[in-house]
Amino acid sequence: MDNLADLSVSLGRIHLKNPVLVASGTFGYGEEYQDLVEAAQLGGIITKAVTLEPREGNPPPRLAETPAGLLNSIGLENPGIEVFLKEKLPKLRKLKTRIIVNIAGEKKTEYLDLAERLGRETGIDALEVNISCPNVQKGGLVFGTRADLAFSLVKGLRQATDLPLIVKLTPNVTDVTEIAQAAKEGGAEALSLINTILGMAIDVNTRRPKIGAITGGLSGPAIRPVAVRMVHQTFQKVDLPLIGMGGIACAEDALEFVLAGATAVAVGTANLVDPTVSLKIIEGLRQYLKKGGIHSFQSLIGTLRV
Amino acid sequence: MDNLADLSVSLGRIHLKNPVLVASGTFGYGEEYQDLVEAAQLGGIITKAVTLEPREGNPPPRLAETPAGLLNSIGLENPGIEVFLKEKLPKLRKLKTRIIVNIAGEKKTEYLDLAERLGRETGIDALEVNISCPNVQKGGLVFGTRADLAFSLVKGLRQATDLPLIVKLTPNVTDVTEIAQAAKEGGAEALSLINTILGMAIDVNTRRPKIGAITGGLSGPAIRPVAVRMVHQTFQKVDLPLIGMGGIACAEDALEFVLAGATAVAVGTANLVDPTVSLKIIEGLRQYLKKGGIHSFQSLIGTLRV
Amino acid sequence: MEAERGLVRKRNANTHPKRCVRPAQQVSERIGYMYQVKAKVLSNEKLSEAHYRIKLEASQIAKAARAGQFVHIRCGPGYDPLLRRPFSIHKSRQGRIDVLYQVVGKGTGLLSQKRRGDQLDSLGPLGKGFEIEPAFKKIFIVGGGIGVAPLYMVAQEITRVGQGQDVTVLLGAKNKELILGKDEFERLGLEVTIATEDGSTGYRGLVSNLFQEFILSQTSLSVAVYSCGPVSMLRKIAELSRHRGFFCQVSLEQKMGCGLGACLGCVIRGRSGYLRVCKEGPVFDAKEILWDNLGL
Amino acid sequence: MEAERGLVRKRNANTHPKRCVRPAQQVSERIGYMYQVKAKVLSNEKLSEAHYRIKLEASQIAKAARAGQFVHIRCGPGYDPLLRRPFSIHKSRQGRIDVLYQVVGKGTGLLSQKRRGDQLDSLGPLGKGFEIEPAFKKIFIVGGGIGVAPLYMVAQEITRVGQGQDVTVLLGAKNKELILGKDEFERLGLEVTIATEDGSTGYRGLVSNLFQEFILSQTSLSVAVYSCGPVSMLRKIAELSRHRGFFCQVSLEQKMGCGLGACLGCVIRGRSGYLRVCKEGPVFDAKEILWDNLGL
Ligand SMILES: Cc1cc2nc3c(=O)[nH]c(=O)nc-3n(C[C@H](O)[C@H](O)[C@H](O)COP(=O)(O)OP(=O)(O)OC[C@H]3O[C@@H](n4cnc5c(N)ncnc54)[C@H](O)[C@@H]3O)c2cc1C
Ligand SMILES: Cc1cc2nc3c(=O)[nH]c(=O)nc-3n(C[C@H](O)[C@H](O)[C@H](O)COP(=O)(O)OP(=O)(O)OC[C@H]3O[C@@H](n4cnc5c(N)ncnc54)[C@H](O)[C@@H]3O)c2cc1C
Ligand SMILES: Cc1cc2nc3c(=O)[nH]c(=O)nc-3n(C[C@H](O)[C@H](O)[C@H](O)COP(=O)(O)O)c2cc1C
Ligand SMILES: Cc1cc2nc3c(=O)[nH]c(=O)nc-3n(C[C@H](O)[C@H](O)[C@H](O)COP(=O)(O)O)c2cc1C
Ligand code: FES
Ligand code: FES
Repeated sequence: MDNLADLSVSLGRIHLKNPVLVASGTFGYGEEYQDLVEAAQLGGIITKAVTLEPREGNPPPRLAETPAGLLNSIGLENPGIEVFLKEKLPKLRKLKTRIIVNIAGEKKTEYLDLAERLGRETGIDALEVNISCPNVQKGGLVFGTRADLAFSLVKGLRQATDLPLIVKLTPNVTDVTEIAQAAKEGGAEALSLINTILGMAIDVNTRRPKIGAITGGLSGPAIRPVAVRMVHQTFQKVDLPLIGMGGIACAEDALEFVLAGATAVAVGTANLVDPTVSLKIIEGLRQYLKKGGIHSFQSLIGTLRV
Repeated sequence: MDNLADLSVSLGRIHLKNPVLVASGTFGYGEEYQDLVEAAQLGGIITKAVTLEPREGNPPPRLAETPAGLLNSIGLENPGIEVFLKEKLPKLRKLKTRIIVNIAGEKKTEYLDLAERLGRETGIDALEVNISCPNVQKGGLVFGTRADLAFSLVKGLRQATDLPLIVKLTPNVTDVTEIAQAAKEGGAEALSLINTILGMAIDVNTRRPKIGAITGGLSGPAIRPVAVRMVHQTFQKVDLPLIGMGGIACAEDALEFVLAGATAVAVGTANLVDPTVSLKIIEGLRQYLKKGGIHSFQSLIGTLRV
Repeated sequence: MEAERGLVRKRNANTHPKRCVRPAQQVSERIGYMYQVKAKVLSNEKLSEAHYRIKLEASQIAKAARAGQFVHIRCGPGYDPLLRRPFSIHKSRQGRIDVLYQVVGKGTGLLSQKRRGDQLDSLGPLGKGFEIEPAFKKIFIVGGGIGVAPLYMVAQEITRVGQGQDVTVLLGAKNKELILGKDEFERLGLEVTIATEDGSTGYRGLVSNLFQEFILSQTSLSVAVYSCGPVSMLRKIAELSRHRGFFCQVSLEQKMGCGLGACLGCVIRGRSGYLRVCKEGPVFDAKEILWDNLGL
Repeated sequence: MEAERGLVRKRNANTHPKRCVRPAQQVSERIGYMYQVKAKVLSNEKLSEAHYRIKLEASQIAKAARAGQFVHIRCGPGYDPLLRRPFSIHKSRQGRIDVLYQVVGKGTGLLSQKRRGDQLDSLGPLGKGFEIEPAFKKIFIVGGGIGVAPLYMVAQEITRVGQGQDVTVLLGAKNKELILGKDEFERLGLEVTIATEDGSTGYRGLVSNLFQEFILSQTSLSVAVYSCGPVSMLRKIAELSRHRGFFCQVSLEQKMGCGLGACLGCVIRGRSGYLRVCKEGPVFDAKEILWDNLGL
């Protein structure tokens, strides 16, 4: 790493060598990109969501492109915690980067179960608690849209494991800072925002939804302004480190989030467009610091001039 | 007009010769486009918001482009109701199309006052009640994010005027159908959705927001999937005619809204990109009906196959 | 070149006559009339590292264009970039217009890839141009960088309507290679003085400083200044002009939406309130502008 | 052509060696290895009203490509369209690959505008290709429309590894003008039979019906069928093959995200659950597919 610029940051107890993570669901469990991206160069990997039971996910089509955006409805397809522990985690452990495991469930007990079991493993740096996935029929989303439920879920998780808890918020709410505050009070160590915005697209020839599950989550550059705004709002009201995400596709995009108050960023949809984009963003951040004569990345956080 | 296809629709008491309106704030008071668009060809014009007092609007820059989107923060600049009645309305009256006046305020009394005064005039076909503008410091937005306030505002307006009331909803809420239902119960005759999504963009070189007022409203193709989803949700739960808007830029886009449940559509940001786009959309709808052997546009509404 | 208005008319040919369709002769008489046309690219020439000249076939716009007005061009087919981009009309003659542009981002990047035969959806002429008053005895034309673009038509108009006024053209740029349009002014018989920041040719320094030196010796009170360039430069020119009581017009920029006065997106701060750059401008009387707090 | 991996390495040249950078000879040995390269456009030729052939310089991809694999190409510079577009590798040889494509929307529209010298960010080779088994006595290659694209390499591979099997190539299209690739198969010494829907040449009707007629007289049990085309056609071919006990592989399509198995976006329904078209496919054993409920 270039010694001139210090890109390292701390997200509560989680120390990252650089602030660029890959977002849940867009980087699998780290294997798929290995030909192109050396995981050790990333700040960390946030895994695809893991649930207690295996989930086969939602019916296809699962993707629909929209202007500068992507609708997805994967429906949390994953092999379940058993297989994750047996097959995925051992490989993740070997990657020389932070491993953040994204967990999701339909009931509180499922989340607690997951946290307990993952808490007993080595090689996991934090849990990202997905209380915001819009693609499951029941549960899931509701935690993310009600402060009381978010608080009690996070509080329960705080007791179930010692792992740092990153709570991932949904943008589909009137006031994201309210849920953010509740998550903090429940014991969150950091917040991820944002998950996808609920959206829909229709094929006007067949008159059918373009997504098998009818609605999907909107991600990609289209949603960046919404995500930056939510990071800005949350940074001003809630005293927790933030992971900013939503439409990041280049270093400038990442910097928008950092100036708005994010300590780290996660790159999601852009990985699908350009698998090496995360490495380019790290390099771009380095250049920005160099050009601006800024020695520590950490000093940039929340320095928006209003 | 082509006699083969009947494009006319009814929005409650408001009869439109075709379902394509131009959205508030993107078509001025009808004068600016007159060299290029003959108003008589449109389903109707929704005016720029009118407030009781003149408003000078928000500090520039007021626009920032984002991927497939536009952030704006005009801040309801308008000459106030006096000047509107004296200078704008007489010209609007001469246009052979429906005139829907968009009203906004900070306090309930302002809305009531506006409605009373506009109710006394001829040549106005309906009021669009903007309870959703994210660009005013106080008031405005709050009506659109709380069902109880929305209900009482609309109820008051219902008593203040006989004009058809179209309530324009904000997407910046957890559940848009809740506000929609409240507006219906208050006496709304139709609903417009959606207004802009609150967003933000930052110039990473100056470290300043790209919008003078820090945040702005996101519009344009980027938000279309969110708008279509909200129309779909509202159509399923609330029995009122809907005007769909948000990112419509061609006939297919308009049709997505119609299949999702919109009776009419409004074209906003796309007018700035292509001033004659509304005429092209009307023509495109006509072609779609012709191609599909569909005789009445009205029969398309809400015919999404799920 | 295919006019949108023509298109719209054709679709409705079988119905009653439309108000928005006016016979051609009426159109050309009407001041401030605008057109939306698919302008054919005649050429797109690279002039320097960053500058291009694009020539467009757009007869109605060319005919109606006045010095200082602009065209609003859709640079790409999709929604990214979404909005049109405004460009001053550099020249207009015989059914075509020239635009001088600098590649700074997505839109101008796409524009630079256009080739002969491509079509560009163009809206214009838009905005209020320069007021060319033949009454002034002495005229300064001051351009900085790409700001030279709208000034050629000013010079052209002055030499056409003027009565042999004394016209001084001052052009500034970072360096020699980036000086634009010198020859064109000279072909009008005007003398051009150059300022470069690096001194690679002409005066070493900013063109606003060069202007300051020129007006030192200026005794006439009947002076008009027409200027376009970076805001810092215009501000300096405006201040110097105000001090000396010169009539001074400047062409300003702001992020633009509709380009035709409807969206209220393009305002800057003027003494009398917010002013739309696309409608009250882009050319303003320098005295009208609140330079301290423009909102750019 | 500039490999991304090379780029990434260069940036870190002054640090410890990276695991993701492997020496070239290792790379070429590694099955299933993929590359991200800036492929230079060598030519982009219009073949019919709707079809084009683009030739790309992409040596690593060309070397690693197997019949039925695809490349994932970024067709435009901005975010609209956002995603890459998948295309079968039609040919690969001497450092270059050919893609046959049909213009159907934004991405392919942009692709059709590319010219010699342009660069295309390309990812490949991706996916699981056809299993070419020299053991079969009789081989059918059945392509519908643009579906012919991946089949040329199948034929090439069979003629290379095969022991003089009887190979029948059946190609279908709407009409004579839209028949693609006939000559290429013939140059491999194979006989090609054509079906057109309008009967403008060859058999009048669907290529799946032509296939049905061909297999009527087929007595061998050692038959392999390789097919690509519209789903309705593939389904028919699959059913006929299942009936007759033929080994049948088909190349399927689905909306694609990452193209490399990470996003789980491109699934279709298979008998054993959802299958990723980009990873378990795009070539599937026809028996694995739930044709009734594919999810397209
Ligand atoms: C009335 C008017 C006349 C103009 N005439 C010319 C001309 O003759 N030649 C020329 O080269 N340029 C001219 N400009 C500026 C030109 O419009 C911008 O350079 C262009 O819009 C940038 O587009 P982009 O997509 O390449 O850049 P972007 O990617 O949008 O942005 C790149 C940079 O350009 C700035 N910018 C973007 N849009 C505008 C805008 N509408 N106005 C001002 N700055 C902007 C951004 O802040 C950013 O710093 C004029 C602007 C106006 C308002
Ligand atoms: C493995 C694979 C190999 C392919 N090989 C070829 C090939 O060799 N030649 C060729 O011409 N085409 C091929 N296709 C199809 C090609 O990818 C699509 O035609 C292309 O993505 C359309 O992009 P567009 O932007 O032009 O169209 P869009 O504007 O995105 O859409 C236009 C139409 O194409 C359909 N479409 C869009 N994206 C896809 C997609 N990823 N897969 C399938 N359909 C889509 C849409 O539903 C719509 O009907 C292949 C697809 C796959 C999955
Ligand atoms: C294909 C896909 C799958 C995703 N899966 C998950 C998931 O399993 N868990 C989760 O918390 N977020 C998931 N997300 C959301 C992303 O992690 C991210 O929050 C969101 O996409 C916004 O970032 P982006 O615009 O950079 O993609 C997924 C997003 C995409 C596009
Ligand atoms: C420049 C601009 C000004 C607007 N002004 C108003 C307004 O005065 N009142 C209002 O209700 N909506 C206003 N809107 C919102 C639009 O009417 C519309 O609801 C929104 O932009 C979504 O549609 P679109 O994506 O087609 O633009 C404005 C939008 C824009 C872009
Ligand atoms: S750009 Fe719309 S008013 Fe000037
Ligand atoms: S496209 Fe991402 S898994 Fe296939």
